[in-house]
Amino acid sequence: MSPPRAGKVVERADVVAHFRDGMRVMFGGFMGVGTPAGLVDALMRSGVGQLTLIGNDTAFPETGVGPLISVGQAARVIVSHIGTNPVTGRKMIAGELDVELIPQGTLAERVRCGGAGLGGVLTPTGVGTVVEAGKSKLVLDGREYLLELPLRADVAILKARKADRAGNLVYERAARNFNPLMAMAADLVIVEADELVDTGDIDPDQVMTPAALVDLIVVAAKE
Amino acid sequence: MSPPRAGKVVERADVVAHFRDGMRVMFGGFMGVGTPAGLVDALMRSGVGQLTLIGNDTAFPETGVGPLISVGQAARVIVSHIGTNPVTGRKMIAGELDVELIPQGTLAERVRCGGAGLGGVLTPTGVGTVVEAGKSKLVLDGREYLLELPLRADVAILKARKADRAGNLVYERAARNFNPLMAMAADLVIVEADELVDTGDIDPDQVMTPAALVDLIVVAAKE
Amino acid sequence: MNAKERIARRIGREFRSGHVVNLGIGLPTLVPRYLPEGIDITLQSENGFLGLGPLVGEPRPGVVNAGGQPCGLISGAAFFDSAMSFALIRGGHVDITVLGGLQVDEEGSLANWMVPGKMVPGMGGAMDLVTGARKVIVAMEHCTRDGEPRLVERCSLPLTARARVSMVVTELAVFTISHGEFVLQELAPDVAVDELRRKTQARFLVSPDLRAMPL
Amino acid sequence: MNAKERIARRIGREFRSGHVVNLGIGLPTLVPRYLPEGIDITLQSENGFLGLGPLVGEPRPGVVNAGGQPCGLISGAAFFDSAMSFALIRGGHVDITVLGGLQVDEEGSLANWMVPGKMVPGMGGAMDLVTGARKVIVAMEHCTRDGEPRLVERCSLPLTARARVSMVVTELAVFTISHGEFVLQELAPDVAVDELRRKTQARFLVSPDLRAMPL
Repeated sequence: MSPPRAGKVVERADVVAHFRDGMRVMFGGFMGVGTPAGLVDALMRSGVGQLTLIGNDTAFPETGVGPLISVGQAARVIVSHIGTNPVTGRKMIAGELDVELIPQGTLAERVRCGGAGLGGVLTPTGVGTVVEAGKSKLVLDGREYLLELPLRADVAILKARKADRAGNLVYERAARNFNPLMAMAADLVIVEADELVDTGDIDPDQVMTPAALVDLIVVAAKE
Repeated sequence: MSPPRAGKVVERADVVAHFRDGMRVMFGGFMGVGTPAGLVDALMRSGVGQLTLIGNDTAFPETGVGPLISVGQAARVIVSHIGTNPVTGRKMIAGELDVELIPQGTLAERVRCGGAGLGGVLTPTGVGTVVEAGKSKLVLDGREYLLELPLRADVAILKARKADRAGNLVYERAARNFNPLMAMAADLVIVEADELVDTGDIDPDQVMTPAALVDLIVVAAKE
Repeated sequence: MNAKERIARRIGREFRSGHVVNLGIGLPTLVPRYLPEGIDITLQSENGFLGLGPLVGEPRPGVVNAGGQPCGLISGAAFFDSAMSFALIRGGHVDITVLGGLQVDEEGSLANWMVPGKMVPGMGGAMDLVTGARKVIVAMEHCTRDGEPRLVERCSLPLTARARVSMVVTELAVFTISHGEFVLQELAPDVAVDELRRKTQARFLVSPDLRAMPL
Repeated sequence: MNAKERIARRIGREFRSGHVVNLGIGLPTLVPRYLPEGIDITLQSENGFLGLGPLVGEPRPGVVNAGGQPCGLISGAAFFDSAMSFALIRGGHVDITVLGGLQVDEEGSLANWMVPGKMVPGMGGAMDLVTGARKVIVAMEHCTRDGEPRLVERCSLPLTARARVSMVVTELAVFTISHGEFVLQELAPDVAVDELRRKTQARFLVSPDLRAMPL
């Protein structure tokens, strides 16, 4: 259930009240492209800590979710890649940040399972590698698979090109990436949209995330 | 790998050469909406028999894949529903047609697994029902799930609103349904499009099935 | 007011604005006609969209409900494929589903998709809906045409899903189900509890807050 | 012609028109520069699209490659989400992937994502690519900067995927791998087999059809 439509569009300052210490936060984006900079900023202003960040990568120290890691608000990241952000690596080695690495396709499927009510998925990715550790392995038709389990979060912060007032979303080019999957997999879904349009202005065939999944909409600050 | 782009657009008569007795055929559509009538017709003209039809439902005797069942070309159907086509029921009772019923969401996931290189998926749907028969059951976090396995086909016949010459597809309204999933899960993918446009005429954000998945394109006959 | 209208009207009172609702074929499709004033819900259609509305004007290509019939769209509707449609259903994104029933039992199990030897239409999306929707309401007449009770101790017909029904609304009464027991919450004004017990094979508790079913 | 160009040029000959190809970062991204005349491939980018092309003119919003750098699009490109991107990769819809390597062993296993204690960037999409692409080509210089062989009997570094590499192209030679054995298929004109054996820790067979590696 989402709040009534009229109430979804809020000021950026209003979302801060939804953040808590220790939350699991899913963030859209790939190297920061498709990550909502304004909502990352809101998380920083909120001052909450001990966050678990779930997304593709930790981008760069100054982009994507990088700043949250730089200032020490994250206790844990669940990502496929940290190589572009040396701060993540340094904090990991210093024992200040727990890093769980997941193959990118497996991360996508685990988030999808979390949003789709599935108990898990069997993937061949990671068989025979360190990714196997602690996981069930099944053999089907002579091929080995790992059982990968669902991932969910308390809140998802997403970036859209366009939102209508009801919450229907359109993403732009490669900024789509994990955003539509995470819209399904979090208890509270907050979107930062570059443009807000009236409900009905987006063709129903072109909606990439339906309004029913979106709880709060913030319009991005003009650059 | 797809044939070179220039070669994808063919006449309806040309697809007949690809049909064989005993093929597994996936068909898009829901009660016939989103089923390519011209490609069903081509299958009928080909005269091939002993087909396994995989799709949502057997529609009505005169629509969707109904005609293929009426004339006896199908030996088996794997669907979620046969209630709207009394011919399916009669042939099933007479022992002329093997019917495998699958919950609709499970059918969608099984086709998706087949196209996505996944070994299977765990779903709570069907637990405690006849759907359990012959399936592995896993308990995770105290909840029971059935392990559902991938489905693939030799050929998929799809219906699109629009195709470009490279094979990028756009579906219309609820005629989308299983079509994009099946485009991933068959060795040969044949599309019937209402309209053919030049490559580049569809905005890359609005493509619903990318060209690389499509082998052959037939333009639908005008009504 | 006939039995079906009575049931549909009562179920309409369960909805809140913002609810995402999937309605089964038959009786459940009557519910939107009886929504209380000011309640704004979104209907999901398992053939792949949110924002189902009544047909207005001419049918449009591909705009059909899950029964294959032409329908309309509300402003802000959105289409998607079948995997997404059932991800929404199974993933708990549908707040309420209302379905017809053949039998409901004390455990909250529902049978509504087949009668062996008679009716084998296939489960379609029903098993996913009953398994995945946050709240499952069964809308059915209290007894069969032959007077057989439909609220039973244990379903004799093949199940659609086990232990997922949370509410049953008939023309005589409203029951909730929790911890393996039917609890009578509301009784129609023209019905006595004794009569209800005769027409109900299942055992049921009477809520200490028993109310009159609003008609 | 330097080592990298030699490798990229040779790999370009593996492509046929219509192939869907994913190129890893580094050396593999050079391959499209050396495609033979008339060969028309489609590049997949794991951040969510098909139809990657060189940047022409100004960068456009969201049009970036998997390294986060601005890029271009070919006519007929298509964008999708990350689940679809990896469904394509894992599902066998990518005909060829070309990746850099740290080590490849006789079983066809590849190590290219981490060096314990030194480099732990994360596997990103590499494990899915090596597991799912129909043909896996490893493009690497034959030895490390310190002269250590990279074709080894058994990888000592953590694996990216087991037994999935089908071809290795270095500046010295082209090997295929089948049934747990490297087979030398082509040798650069300036290299003798003896020299190659000294620089290769793995055992390898010499194909009866051994050819000169085209430069």
